[in-house]
Amino acid sequence: QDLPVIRAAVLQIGTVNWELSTIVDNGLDEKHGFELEVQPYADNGATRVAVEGGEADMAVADWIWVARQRAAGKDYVYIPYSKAVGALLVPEGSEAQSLQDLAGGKVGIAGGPLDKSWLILRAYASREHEFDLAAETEQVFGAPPLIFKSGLSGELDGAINFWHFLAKMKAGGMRELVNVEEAAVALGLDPDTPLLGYYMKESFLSEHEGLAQQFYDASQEAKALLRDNPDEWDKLRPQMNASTDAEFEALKTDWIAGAPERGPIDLESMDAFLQVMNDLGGQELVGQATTLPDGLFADVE
Amino acid sequence: MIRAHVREKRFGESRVLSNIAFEVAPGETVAILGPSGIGKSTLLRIVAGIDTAFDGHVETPERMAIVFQEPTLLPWRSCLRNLTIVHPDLSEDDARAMLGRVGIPDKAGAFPLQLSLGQQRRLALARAFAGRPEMLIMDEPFVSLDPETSETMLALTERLIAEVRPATLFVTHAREEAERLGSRILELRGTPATLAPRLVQNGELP
Amino acid sequence: MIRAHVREKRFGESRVLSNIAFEVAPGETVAILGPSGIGKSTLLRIVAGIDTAFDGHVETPERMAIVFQEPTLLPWRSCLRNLTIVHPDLSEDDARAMLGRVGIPDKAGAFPLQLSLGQQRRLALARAFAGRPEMLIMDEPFVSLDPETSETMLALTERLIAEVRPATLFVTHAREEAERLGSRILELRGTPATLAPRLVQNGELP
Amino acid sequence: MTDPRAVTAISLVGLLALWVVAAALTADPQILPAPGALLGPFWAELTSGELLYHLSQTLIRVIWAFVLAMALGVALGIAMGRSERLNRWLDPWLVVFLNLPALVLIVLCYLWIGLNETAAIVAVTLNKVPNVTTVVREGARALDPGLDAMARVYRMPWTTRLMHVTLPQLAPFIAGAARSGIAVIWKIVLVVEFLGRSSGVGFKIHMFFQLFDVGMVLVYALSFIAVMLVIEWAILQPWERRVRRWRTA
Amino acid sequence: MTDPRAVTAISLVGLLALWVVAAALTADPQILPAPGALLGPFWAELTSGELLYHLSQTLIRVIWAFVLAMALGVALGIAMGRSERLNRWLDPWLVVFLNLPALVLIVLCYLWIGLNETAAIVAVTLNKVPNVTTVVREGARALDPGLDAMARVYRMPWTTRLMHVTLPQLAPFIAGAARSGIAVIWKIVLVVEFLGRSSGVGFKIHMFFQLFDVGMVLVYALSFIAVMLVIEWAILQPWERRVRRWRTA
Ligand SMILES: Nc1ncnc2c1ncn2[C@@H]1O[C@H](COP(=O)(O)OP(=O)(O)OP(=O)(O)O)[C@@H](O)[C@H]1O
Ligand SMILES: Nc1ncnc2c1ncn2[C@@H]1O[C@H](COP(=O)(O)OP(=O)(O)OP(=O)(O)O)[C@@H](O)[C@H]1O
Ligand SMILES: [Mg+2]
Ligand SMILES: [Mg+2]
Repeated sequence: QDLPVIRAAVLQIGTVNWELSTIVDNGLDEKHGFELEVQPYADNGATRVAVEGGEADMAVADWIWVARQRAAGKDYVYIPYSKAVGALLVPEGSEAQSLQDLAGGKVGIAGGPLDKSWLILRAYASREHEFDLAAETEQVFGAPPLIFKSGLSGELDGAINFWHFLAKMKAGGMRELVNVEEAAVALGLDPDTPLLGYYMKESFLSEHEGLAQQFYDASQEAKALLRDNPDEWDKLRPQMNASTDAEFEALKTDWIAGAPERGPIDLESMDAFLQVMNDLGGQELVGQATTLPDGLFADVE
Repeated sequence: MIRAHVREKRFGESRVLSNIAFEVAPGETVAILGPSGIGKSTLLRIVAGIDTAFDGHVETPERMAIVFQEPTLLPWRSCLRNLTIVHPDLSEDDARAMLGRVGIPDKAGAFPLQLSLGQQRRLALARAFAGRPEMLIMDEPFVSLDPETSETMLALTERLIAEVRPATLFVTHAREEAERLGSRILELRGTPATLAPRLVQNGELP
Repeated sequence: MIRAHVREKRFGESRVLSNIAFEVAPGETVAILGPSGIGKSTLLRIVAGIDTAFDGHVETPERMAIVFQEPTLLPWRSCLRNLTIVHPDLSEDDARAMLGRVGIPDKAGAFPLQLSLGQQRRLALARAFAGRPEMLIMDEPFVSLDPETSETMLALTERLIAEVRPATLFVTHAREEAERLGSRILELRGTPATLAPRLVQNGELP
Repeated sequence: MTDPRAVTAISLVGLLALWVVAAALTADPQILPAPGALLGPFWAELTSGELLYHLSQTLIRVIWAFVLAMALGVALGIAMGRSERLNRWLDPWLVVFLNLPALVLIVLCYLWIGLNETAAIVAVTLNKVPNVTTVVREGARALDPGLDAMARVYRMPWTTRLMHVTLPQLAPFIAGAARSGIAVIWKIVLVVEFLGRSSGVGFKIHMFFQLFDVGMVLVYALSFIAVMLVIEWAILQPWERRVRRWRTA
Repeated sequence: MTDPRAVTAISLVGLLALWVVAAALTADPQILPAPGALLGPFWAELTSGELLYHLSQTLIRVIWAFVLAMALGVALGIAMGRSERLNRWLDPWLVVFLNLPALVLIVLCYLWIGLNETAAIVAVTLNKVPNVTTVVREGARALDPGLDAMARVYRMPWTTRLMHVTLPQLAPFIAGAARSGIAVIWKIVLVVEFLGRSSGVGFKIHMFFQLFDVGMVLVYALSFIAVMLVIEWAILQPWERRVRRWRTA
C-alpha cells in the first residue's frame, strides 16, 4: 500500500470534478498505481495558492497560464484535460448576425480582459471583418454568475462566460452568435488544442517516476467511460447542478465534445496558439513566455 | 414669573423633594438655603426644565440663563466663542467687554481648560449675564473665588438684576450672600426636603 | 518633609510662578492664599508631581493624598469602591466607617454621579483621609458645603492631621479656615506670582 | 410599545416584510427568493449536519481572530494614544497595514505559514488589528487627564489603573470596535475561507455564489447573522447595560 | 529624535527594511518580490497611464462611498445613541446589515441596479454605514449630560448644538470611524471592482492575482496605500491636530 498520493486542489463545483469523481469511484487511481485525494476549494485562486503553498500537488489551469508561470521560474508541468469550448451569446430577441452588429453594445465577459475566448474573438473580428471589437463595444468584466444573470436579463448585448454557464444560458434561451472553435479555425489555429489542463510541480513528478503518464492514463480511461457509458453520468448528476433534463444533456454533450483525443501534444500548434495569444494579450497575458518554455508539457501519450 | 409646584421628586425609591411650591416675580430674587445633599440642585434643575421626571408642574418665562454648580463650558471653544455661540446676537466687542467685567479680559482666545477653576466659574457667570434673561438660575455662583473677586461678582450680579430685572433663583451656603442679594429666602429641610415653614409664608401657592 | 523650589513656571509665553521656595515639615500645616487665577492650583500640581514641566525641583515623601479642586472620582465605580480601589489595604468595614464620618453612610453602593456635588467633594475628602498619608495636598477642600457640614469636615481634618501628622499644604479662600488649620500661611501675589514677603520669612529656603 | 422584546420582535418582522416585498418586486427567485422558499433548503442543510458543521468552523475562526485582534488592538491603541512618541514611530506602519488589501495579506499568510488554520486566523487577525488600534487610539487620546493625575498621585499599580481608570473610559470605544469588529472579522473570514479553506460559511457561500444559488447563499449568510443576533442579545447587550449603569442610574 | 518628519521617514524605511528581509527569507520573487524589483513594473504602469487611470477610478468610488457612508452613519449613530426608543427599533436591523456578507449586498445591488457605477457605490455605502453607525452610536451614548442641559436651557438651535456641542464630543469617535472607515471602504471597493467593474485598482489586483503576479498586485496595492499616506499627512493629521488643540494647549 505504498501508492503515491496525488492531492488535487479543485473548485468544488468545477466540471473537472466529474472526471476526478469517476476516477475515484471506479478505482481507476489505484488501478494505475496512485491514489487520488480531492481537496475542494471555493475559488480558483485558492487552488493555485494550495499548490504553490505545498498543500496540494495538482490543480487545473489553462496552459497559457502554466506557460507563463514556468517562464517566470516555476517548475510547473502541464497535462491536458479539456479543449477550448466557448462562444459569444446574444439575448433571445437580438438581431445581431455577426460580431459587427454588436458595435455600440455592451459585452459581458466573465474571465476578465485576458479571457482567452475574448482574445480569440477579438482577433477573429479584426481579421475577418476588420472590426475592432474592443474599441467598438463597451466591455463589462464581472464575476461569472453576474454575467450569467445579466446576460439572461437582457442587460447585455452579448456575453462570454465559462462553458458550464454557457450551457445554462443557452438552455435559458440565449443564442450562439460566434463559436470560439470556429473563430480559432478561421485564425488557422488547431481547434483540438487542449486549452485546459492539470498542472503539477516537476519536483513532485520526479519523485515518482511515471506518475504523469499513470495519471494521464487514468484520466483518459475516465473520459472513455464517460463517453461510452451513460450510467456514469447518472451517478454524477447530483453534483452537476443541472436543474432540467435539457441542461443535463447539454452539459453532458458539451463535456464529451470538449474531451481531447488521446496522444502526445502537438508542439507546433501549441506554439502557433501561443504566438497568437502573445500578439493579442501581450506581456500582460503571457508574461515572459513568448516562446514555449522547455518541459512545459508532460511527456504523456 | 416663575411658578413651581413640586408635589414629589424621587430618585428610585428615595424621595428627595416633597410638596414644594413657590413663585418668583420678575425682578424678585429668591435665595435657596439648605445643607449639602438636601435637594437644592435637584429643585433648580426641575425649575429650569432640565429634569422633567417629577410629579408637579412648573411655569417659566422663555428666555432663561443658568449658572450650574460646575462651570459646564464648551472646552473645545475659546472663551470668547463660549459667549458668542450661546448668544449669537452678542457682538464680539460686547463679548470682550463682558470678559473684562468678570476679570478675565486677557483670556478671550484661551480654551476653558487653560483657565483656573475660579476663572472658569467667572466665564460661566459672564455667559449667564450676557443675554438679557427673563429668568436667572444660579447654583452656588460665587464659590471658589477669593473675597475680593467674590465681591466684584456680587456687585456685577446686583447690577445685572437691577438692569434686566429677571426672576432670579439662586442657591448659596453663605447666609450673608443670601441676605444681600435675596429679596426672600427659602430654606430646605428634612427628608424628603420641604420648605422650612417660617420662611415661606409669602411665597407659597394657595 | 516637603521641599519645593520653583524657580519658574510658565504656560507658553506667560510666566505664572517665579522663585517660590518653601518647606513643610511632617505634622506641619501650611495654607496657601491668593486671588483666583494667581497660580495656587498650579503650585500644588507641581508639588504633587503631576506637573513636571517647570524650572526648579521638588522633594516629597512617597505616600501622598490629594483633594483636587474638583472631586475627580471614578464615576463608574460605587462610592465604596472609590475608596477601596485607591486603598487596596482598606477593609470594607473601615471604608464604610469612613463614608459615615464624611456624612454619606447610606451612599456606599451609589455611583458618584448620583451624589450631590457637596457629597462628591466629601467622598474625595474620605478618599484622601482613608490612607495614612505622609503628605496631604488639598485644593479648596471645604467649598460647596453648608456651614454645618463644613465645620464637621474641618474637625475631621484636624483630627486626621493630629493622628497621622502628614506634611499638609492646602489652598483656601477663607482666611478663618487658613488661620484655624494652618500653622503657617503663604500668600501668593503679583504676576508672575511670588510669595508675599511679610508672611514667608520662616518658611523660605536660604 | 415599551416591552423591549416586543419591539425587537416587531422590528425583525418588519425586516422580514421588507424582504417579502423586495422579493415580490424582484419577481425572480433566482435573484432574491422569498423567505418562505428558504425554509426547505435550510431544513435540509440543518438536518444533514452540513450547516452546523460549516457554521461551527467559521465561528471558531471568528472567535479566535476576535480575541486576538481585540487584545492586540486595544493594547496597541492604548500605547499609541498615550505616547505621542510611540505614535509617531508606529503611525506609518498602522496606515500601511490598515490599507493593505485583505487579499494580499491573506495570500502572503497562506504562502508563508501554509494553507492551514493558523494561517487563516493570523491573516484575519492581522487584517483587523489596525482597525481596532485606530479606534482605541482615539479613545486613549481623549482620556481624562484629571483622573490620570489622581491615579498617579495615589500610586495606583498599573493593573488597577488599567482596570478601573483606563478601560472604563475606553469602554465606548472598545464596544464600538468590538461590535463593528466582529462584523468585519466575519467578513474577512469569509474571504479567508474562500481563498484557502475547505470548510466554513465563506467556503459554502462562495461556492453557492459560483452556482448562482442565491437561496443557499442567503441560508448560510442568515444562519450566521442569527448567531450574531443571539450573541448580541445574550452577551453584548447585557454586558453593555451593566457597564453603562453608572451613566443612567 | 524629535523632528516628526524624520521619525516618519525612518519608520517607513524600517518597514521597507522589514520587507527586504522578508523577501530575502522567502527567496522566491514570485511569492514576495523585493521592493527594488517593483520599480520597473511600477514605472511602466505609471508612464503608460494605466496606474493613474485605475487609481483615479478607485479613488472616485472611495470618496463617494466615504462621504455617503460617513454622513448617513453619523446621522444614524447620533439618532440611535440619543434615543433609546429609536435604538430599540433599529438595532435588529443594524445587527443584520452589519453582518450581511459584503458579497450578498454587492451581488444584490448589481442585480437590482445593474452592472454600473451607481450599483457599485451604493453597495459599498450600504456595507459601510452600519460600521460607522455602530461606533458613533457608542459615542452618542457617552455624551455629557451637563452640556446637554446647558444647550437646552440656553435654547440653542439644533444646528448650533450639533456643530458646537455634539460633534466636538463625537470627534474621537468620528475620527476613529473615518480612518478605519476609509480602509474598510477601500477594501470593499476592491471586492466590488473585481465582481463587476472594468476599471479600478481592485479590478487590476484581481486580474494580476489570477495571473499569480504578486509583484503587480503589490504595485497597485502600494500605490493606493501611498495615496492614503498622503491623505493622512496632508489632511487627516493637520485636521486632527486642530480639532484636538483644546486638549493639549
Ligand atoms: N494649561 C494651561 N495653559 C495656559 N495657561 C494656564 C493653563 N493652566 C492654567 N493656566 C493659567 O495659569 C494661571 C494660574 O492658574 P491656576 O489654576 O493655578 O490658578 P488658581 O490660583 O488655582 O486659581 P483659582 O483660585 O481660580 O483656582 C491662570 O491665569 C490660568 O489662566
Ligand atoms: N441621579 C440621581 N440618582 C439618585 N440619587 C440622586 C441623583 N441625583 C441626586 N441624588 C440624590 O438627591 C439628593 C439631592 O441632591 P442635590 O444634588 O439636589 O443636592 P444639593 O442640595 O444640591 O447638595 P449640594 O449642596 O451638595 O450640591 C442627594 O442626596 C443625592 O444623593
Ligand atoms: Mg447642588
Ligand atoms: Mg485653583
